[in-house]
This record gives sequence, structure tokens and C-alpha cells, in this order.
Amino acid sequence: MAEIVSLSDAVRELVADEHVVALEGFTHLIPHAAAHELIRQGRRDLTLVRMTPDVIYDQLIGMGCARKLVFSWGGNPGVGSLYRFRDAVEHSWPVPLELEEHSHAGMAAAYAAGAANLPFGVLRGYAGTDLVAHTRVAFVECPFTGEQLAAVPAHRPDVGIIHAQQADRQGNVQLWGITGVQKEAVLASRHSIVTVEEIVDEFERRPDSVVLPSWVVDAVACVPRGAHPSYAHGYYERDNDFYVAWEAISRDRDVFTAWMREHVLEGVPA
Amino acid sequence: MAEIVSLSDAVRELVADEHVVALEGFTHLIPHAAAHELIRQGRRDLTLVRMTPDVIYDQLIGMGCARKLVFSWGGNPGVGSLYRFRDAVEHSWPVPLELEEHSHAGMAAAYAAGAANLPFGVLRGYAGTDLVAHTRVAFVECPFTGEQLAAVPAHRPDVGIIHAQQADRQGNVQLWGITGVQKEAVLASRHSIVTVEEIVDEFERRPDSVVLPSWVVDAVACVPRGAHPSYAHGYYERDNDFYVAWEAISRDRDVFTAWMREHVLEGVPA
Amino acid sequence: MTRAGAGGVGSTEPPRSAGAGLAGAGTWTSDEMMAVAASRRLTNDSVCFVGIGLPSLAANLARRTHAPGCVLVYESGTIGAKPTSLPLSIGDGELAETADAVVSVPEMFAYWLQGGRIDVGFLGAAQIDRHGNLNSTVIGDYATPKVRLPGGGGAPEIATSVSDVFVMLRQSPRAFVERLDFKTSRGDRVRFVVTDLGILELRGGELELVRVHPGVSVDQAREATGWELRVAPDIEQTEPPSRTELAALRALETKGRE
Amino acid sequence: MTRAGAGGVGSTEPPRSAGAGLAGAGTWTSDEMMAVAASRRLTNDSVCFVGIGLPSLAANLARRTHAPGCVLVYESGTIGAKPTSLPLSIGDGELAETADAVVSVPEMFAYWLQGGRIDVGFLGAAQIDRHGNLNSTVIGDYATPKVRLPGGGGAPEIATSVSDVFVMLRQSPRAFVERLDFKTSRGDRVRFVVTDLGILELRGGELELVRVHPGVSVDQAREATGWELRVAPDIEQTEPPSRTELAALRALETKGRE
Repeated sequence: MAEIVSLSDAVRELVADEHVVALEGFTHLIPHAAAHELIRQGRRDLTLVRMTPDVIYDQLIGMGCARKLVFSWGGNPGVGSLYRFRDAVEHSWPVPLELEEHSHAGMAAAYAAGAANLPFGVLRGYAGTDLVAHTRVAFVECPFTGEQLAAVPAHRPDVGIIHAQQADRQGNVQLWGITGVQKEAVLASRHSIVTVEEIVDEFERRPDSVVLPSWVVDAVACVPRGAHPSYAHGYYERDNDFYVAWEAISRDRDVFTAWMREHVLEGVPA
Repeated sequence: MAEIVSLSDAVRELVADEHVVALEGFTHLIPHAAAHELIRQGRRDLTLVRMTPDVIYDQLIGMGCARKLVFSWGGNPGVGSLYRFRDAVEHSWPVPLELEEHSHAGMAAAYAAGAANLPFGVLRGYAGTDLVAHTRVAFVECPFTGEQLAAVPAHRPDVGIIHAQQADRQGNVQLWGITGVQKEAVLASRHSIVTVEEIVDEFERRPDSVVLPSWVVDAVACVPRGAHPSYAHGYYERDNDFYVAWEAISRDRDVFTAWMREHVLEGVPA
Repeated sequence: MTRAGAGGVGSTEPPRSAGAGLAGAGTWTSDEMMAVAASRRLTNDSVCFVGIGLPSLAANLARRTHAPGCVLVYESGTIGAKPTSLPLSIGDGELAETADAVVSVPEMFAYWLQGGRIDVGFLGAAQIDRHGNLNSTVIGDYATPKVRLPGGGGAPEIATSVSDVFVMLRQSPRAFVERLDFKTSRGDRVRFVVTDLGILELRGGELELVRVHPGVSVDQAREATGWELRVAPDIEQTEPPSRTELAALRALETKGRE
Repeated sequence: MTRAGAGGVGSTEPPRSAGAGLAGAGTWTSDEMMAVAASRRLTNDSVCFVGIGLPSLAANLARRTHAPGCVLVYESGTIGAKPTSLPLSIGDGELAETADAVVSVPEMFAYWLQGGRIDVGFLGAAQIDRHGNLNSTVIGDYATPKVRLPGGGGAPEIATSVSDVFVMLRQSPRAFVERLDFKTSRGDRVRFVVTDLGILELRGGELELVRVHPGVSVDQAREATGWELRVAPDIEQTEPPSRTELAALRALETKGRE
């Protein structure tokens, strides 16, 4: 059963150095507040898993939290580069960053396999690309047709972290709008933390919503605007100006460091 | 794009003798009216696929439409045996019935693989059971862990047939309540027929509903009460008395034949 | 749909001796004793994969008595169903209406059952052997069966994916056999078997009689078993159904029949 | 997120010569010419996998002009989205609100993309070779890159799952290269490449210049290509954007910027 706790307690209790951590949210409901808490608590040597390591992972990587990144697309969507990600890969700053790079389809299959407690996911992919030589992928033969298909190792993070619109007082969680890979990220992980916009007495169920029952979640923390600068469908819009502004902040090590100090390290913990 | 047609036209155009046909609906929205149309049009040598070949397949089998059954549980739920199914297996009446028998998990994985255009589905199952010797299952090795997992050949029916609550005038389909394996059955099939309770101008979207866009459906036919004696959530309840009464009808070849003549063959086509 | 009820206890077997087997206790039926005995093994934390018939009765009884937090998952896709009456099938509308969420059947089997999220799974069968292996597929030869049974349904993977398998099955030499005609599911995770005569537990890989229900003798249980039945040295009598249990049970049954 | 716009044309490349490349035509930008040229290839029956930036502009333009039935699918899971303004990201709320249905990302890639249900997929890149293979991963060596690009995202499987790949990419010797630094996706299903200079089609396994945009010479296109560019014998000039196309395009762009 999920406990309703503070975000700092949840992170303190569940996330340790060297953990494999997946913070998911596909362009929507990105758990920025939780990432900031990881930074404030100074986690190190994390393996960070995420399909789209955008601004949220640029911050974690730039602050030296990560040893390895497992991902499929690392850019500032609609804007351009992630300079902290690039600096880590191109110049090992602040620390070297090992990459395990997949396609979106491969990442999605790996999460689905993890959620299904299978050791690998199968897809028709990767073949004929240079990714094959640089990532964890293997080919398996269909025992019925002989076709070769790609196999990716299942994602089984130590901790899965997502942001949702609502939890109820029992710790059941509901998210809606674009629900991405969040259900799989939680179900594939050994432990999970869900930050939510609000805690309500009872859900109004929505079309195409995802409900995660309390008994598959470890910790729920109420963090209004916890997805900012991304958006929470029905609560607030994407802060597009921030994404554009991030370009200049991220480009320079010192500007980045100063910005993080002011806005995250010395920010008020949730 | 789905065409909105009569059920008899849909069946005439899309279902041929010797086809592999899946009629799905897991205890709910079972496409009985469509099965009756298959019987009236005298289809023969079908390979019938269905997780739970309950009363609907008892009728098809007893009327000699099927050459083979691919299934995982063949009973009259909450009541007892399917006597026509048993008679076909035990005494080849009216024709012999070949079986390809799976577990529910295997059938579900086979449909999901079909929907995903993969040649096989993977699950941790079958091992240590006598099913292995009597069905189409193989074992594949995880290239990362060495674990042996079961592989089932994907279901790729010629025609998938389901019943849903609603279509709109463009042929988009919505079903809700227990949605079972219907999305997969339609997406795994080369062609699909959907019977619906009603055609509406615009959907009201429901929580946990499934929408099949018009461009993945071939034919939509409006057949109110098309799931009877099963139920259509929000429209009518399960006719439990019918399931109980079926026991006596199904038990005897002559009683069955007479019942089918009166209620199906001479029934009014939809 | 292979749990006791549909695949085994409830329906494919005719009701043998409801009440009569209790030798005059007379105030409850053997079905009720079985449901009560099974329900007691569920805890407030249990997440149960439930079939129709006795398992559903047992799990719903637990929710109404000592284990209100017990989570019911039906293989039709309903997670956290809270039916007010006994469902007629595992796909009843009320299960969907009262559930926390309804998921597709492929998701149910992949993410929830195989995902290892279910504590308890109930199974029934036509035959059981001393190791807890079950047959719900055929009596006789597979290709030329004497009786074609419904088949495994969810059983093969329930038996290997949940932590604890609870079997509910009326005890008779025809059902408790030396050798299965077909192995539909493995017995490794069977924790106990509730019968109309008592309770067996899997100890050291073999089923052992650990309880007899009120009014039942150990010899009766031995005679109803097709192999030489091990009897626990510390065998006890099952606590009879309490007034509370019977009242809750009958309220459920009555509502289900209405 | 790897389509032109995010991974290639729109953002990681600085806007090079919007309008200026048109040598005085001056009434539309080269981005607009690209969007118009791509939109014309979409039909009323097309089901398109759409990325942000120019592909989204092209697909939405088609829906507002000659192909109102064109179905937009975004990899974020929105099927049949009908945005009124240009989305800021592939996951904008309006896509979900106007979609026929929203599915999970794993379902999108398994059932819809790999399922073979998508006709047209747009891709961008940093580099393309004469066979239509694309690089959106690195410039330089993979382990010690000169420039680390965002990576493949959806591209590797889009390139092999849709019927027709439409590439949108500004033409320059830096982008149109003899040899890719990294092959992110295969070119087999590339149908054509829309650039700021013209249109190339894959014919007999090699890209061939089949159109030049108004005001562009074949030599300009040759000079902007890092290999010896094949030119179709029947090369024509692209029809300039019509008044209707430009009006629809600008209405979209304006709304997107509001």
C-alpha cells in the first residue's frame, strides 16, 4: 500500500546512490520536482533511464548525479540541444556519462517486458542500424517462422518515479491526457514514487486514464506544479518560454551551475 | 475506413469457408448475432479462435461450421459443460474437431503478438504441463539471462468479429466495461466486423473504454441486442436463465438441432 | 474461468452431499464450510485472483468479515472489484462498475498475473494428485477422451505466478487420484486444498491432511482419497463457521440469487 | 521526436536562409515551400506518423486543404488528433483533447507503428546519404563524438514500419554526405526527400533530384550535395505555393505562435 509522505522523505527512503532510476512522463507530467529533490539530496552514480531525457535529465546530468544514461532521444523538444547532456558525453563534464542507447520502440518494449516480469522484450527493430553495435540488443529467431527479431533486455529499475494529476487518500493514483509509458515504468520498477497535483477524496474517472492501485505504489507525495515546466493536463500548460530559455542556461557551465544553485539547491524542498 | 453495412452483407463479403475466424468478447459483448449469421450462411471448415468458446462456439460447432478450434477454456461459465463441443471432440459429431489448446495467458499473448505484427508472443508459461505435448508452443532462450520462456505463434485470423456498444457515423467504434481481448482480436486480424448496439452522432468517451478508429475496421453493422444472451454494459444484462437453459438444449443432438432451426436458421437475419 | 466453480467444484460436479456430509451438524452446508475455511486464509493485505463460484464466495466473505482490505482481481480485467452481490460470471458488469480499474485481458495476464503482483490464486480441477498437480483438461486420453473437460483457462500460469495457490475441490477417489490423466497445472505453489471433508497442506512436496471439518472423520477423508493419504500428527478439527461468518455468507448468497 | 524539427531541420540547425534561398520570389519562406511540397504528397486516406515542426505543419496543412481526412498519429499516443493550432511538442494537451483515442507509448509502437497501420512517417536528420539512410545520432565517432545529437528516438522503427518515409531536411554538403557518421535509420522505404532547394526521390535505390523549387537552379542543388547528385531527365520546377496553401499555412503558424 502506498504511503502518503513528503517528497523528501520518499526520495530519502527509496532512492540510494548507484540505483537504477527511471523518471518517466512522455512530454507530459514530467516529474521535475522529484528530480530536483534527487539533486538536492546529492544522489550520485545513478543509472538514469528515460525515453526522452529532456530538460529534467539535463539538470540531473549537469549536477553530476548520473553515471549512466539509458535512453532513446536526448534533446530539448522543439528547441534544440541538451547542452549538459552533450557536455557530459563530449567532454565528460562534470563526470563521464556512459550511454546505453535505444530506439523509442526498443525502450517501450523494454519497459513493457519489465512490467510483465519478462527478461526481454521482442520487437522488429534495430536491424540494419549502427545502434546494434553500440547498445544492448540481441537477435532471437522465431521458432515458428525463422524470422530474426530484436530482443532488448527488460528495464527493471530500482525506483520508478512519475508525476500524476491525482491520488486518493488510500494512495490510488490516476493520470490522464497523454499517459506515455508511466504505467509500465511503475510496474517495471522494484519501488515507485508518485508525485501528484492533488489528493482527492474520490476520483472522477476519465477516458483513457491510467489508474495505479495503491498496492503497486510505494510512496505518494503531493507536489502541486510538480511537473513544471512540463504540463499537467487539466491543471496547467507547458511553460514553453522556460524550454526556450533553457537553451541559454544550459549552454554555459557557470550559468547552469548558478541557475541550479539559485532555483534548485536553495529552492524550497517540496 | 469502415463501411456501415448489414450484418449479412458483412459476413457474405468478408468470411469465406476455411477462414480462420476469431469471435471475441470475454464474458461480455459476445458477438452472438454475428455467429448466428455465420451459421445461417452455412460457413464450413472454419478454424475458430476464441479464449472462451462458450455457448456461442457450442452453437457453431454443433452446426458443423468448424474444422478446428483454437481456445483456452471451453465451458458454459457458471453452469457446466458445452455438450456440442464435447460431442465433437468425444464423438466427432457432426464432424471431427481438431483442437489447438492453449492457456488464457498463451491466447492473450498470441493475440497481442498478432496485433503487434510479431510472429510470436513470449510468456512465462506452459512449462511443466502436459499442454506442451499437445499444442503449438515452443521454448526460446532469453539472450541476456539464459532463461527458457514459452513462445506461442501469433494469432492472425482472416477475420476478427466483435460486438461493441457504439459506432459513430464514420465507423469509429467504442466499447466499455470489460473490454477483454477485443482490441487485439481486431488488430490481429486481416479483416474485421464489428456489430454494435447503436450508431450515434458522437461518442461520449468513457473511462477504460476502447476506441477502434474507423480505418482499422472493415465493416460495422448495427445489431441491437447482438450480444444476447451475454450482456452489453449499459444496455442490457446477462440473460443468465438462457445459460442455464442451454445445458438441456445442448445436451441432446436432436433438441439442439431443433432449437437451432427454430431460433437461428429460421430466425430473422439482422 | 478454471477456478473451482466453473472448472471444478461448483458446476461440473453435481452437488454431492451438501449439508449431509456434516453428519447432523446441519446448520451449514459443506459448500459453506469450504467457503468459510478458504476465506479465513485470506488476510487484509491479500491480493487475490478470483474465479466464480466458491472462490468468489470465499474472497467476498473475507472482505465482509476479517479482511476488508483484501483486493479482488478477476481475470476478465477488473482490478479491485467490490461487488455487492456474487457475480454470475467473472465478467459481470458489476465487477467493472465497482473496480478501481478495468484493464485488457492481455494486460491482466502480462502485467498483473505474470508481473507477480498477485498473492493468492484459487484453482479448482477435476483431478488432483498428491503433489498438488491439477487436471482440468480431459478424463481419459487427450486424443480420444472419455470426458472432455473445459481445459486450463488461466490455471497453468496462475499456478506458477501467484505466491500461494488455494485449491478448492470436493474430495473423492475419482478426484484425488494416484495419477492424473493430464497435468493442466503444476502443484509447486499449492499452499492448501480445501475440500468438503477437511483441509490438506502441501508439506515436503506432498499433500497432508491437517484439518477435518466438524463431523468428519479422518477415515472418511482417507476413503475419499485415491492414494494413501498422509495425516498430520497434529491434525485438528476445523473451527465451525461462526454466526458472523454464516450471516455474511448467506447475505452474499441471497443477494447473488436475487 | 526525431522527425524534422526536433531532430533535424527545425531546431538543431540554425535557420539558414529562410526566404533568401528563393532568390527574390520573396512571398514565401523556404520552410513554407518545404511544408507545402510535403503536404501535397499526403492524400485524404493517409495515416501519418507526425513529428513536431515542419512535418506537423505539412500534415496539418494537408488536413486544412486537399486532404481533410488525413489521420494524424503522434508517437506520444494520440490517434486521430485534430489540433486547431500547431502543437508545441508531440505531447501537447490539445493533441490528446482532440484525438479519437490516446493509447500508451508501448501500445503506439507495438500495435500501431509495428502493427503496420501507418502509411506515412516523416523523418528528419542531421545527415542523409544517397540511399536515404539517415543519421540523427552523432557527428564524429560514437564513443568520442564531435557533436552528440539527440539520437534516433522513433526513427529506426518508423523507417522500417511505415509504407512511405517522407524526409524533410535542408540541403547542404554537411547534411547530404557521401558517408554517414552513424546509420540511425535505413533508407529502404524513403519515398522522397523535401529540401529547401527541391525534391529528391529514391529511384533504383538512389536519391535523384526530381524537382527544384522556384528560383532554385539544378547547380545549386548539386553544390549543396556531398555526392554526385543524380538529376532526373524529366526534372520539373515545383509548383509555387498557392494563395490557398499560403493562407492556410499562415493561419496555422499564427495560431501556433499566439
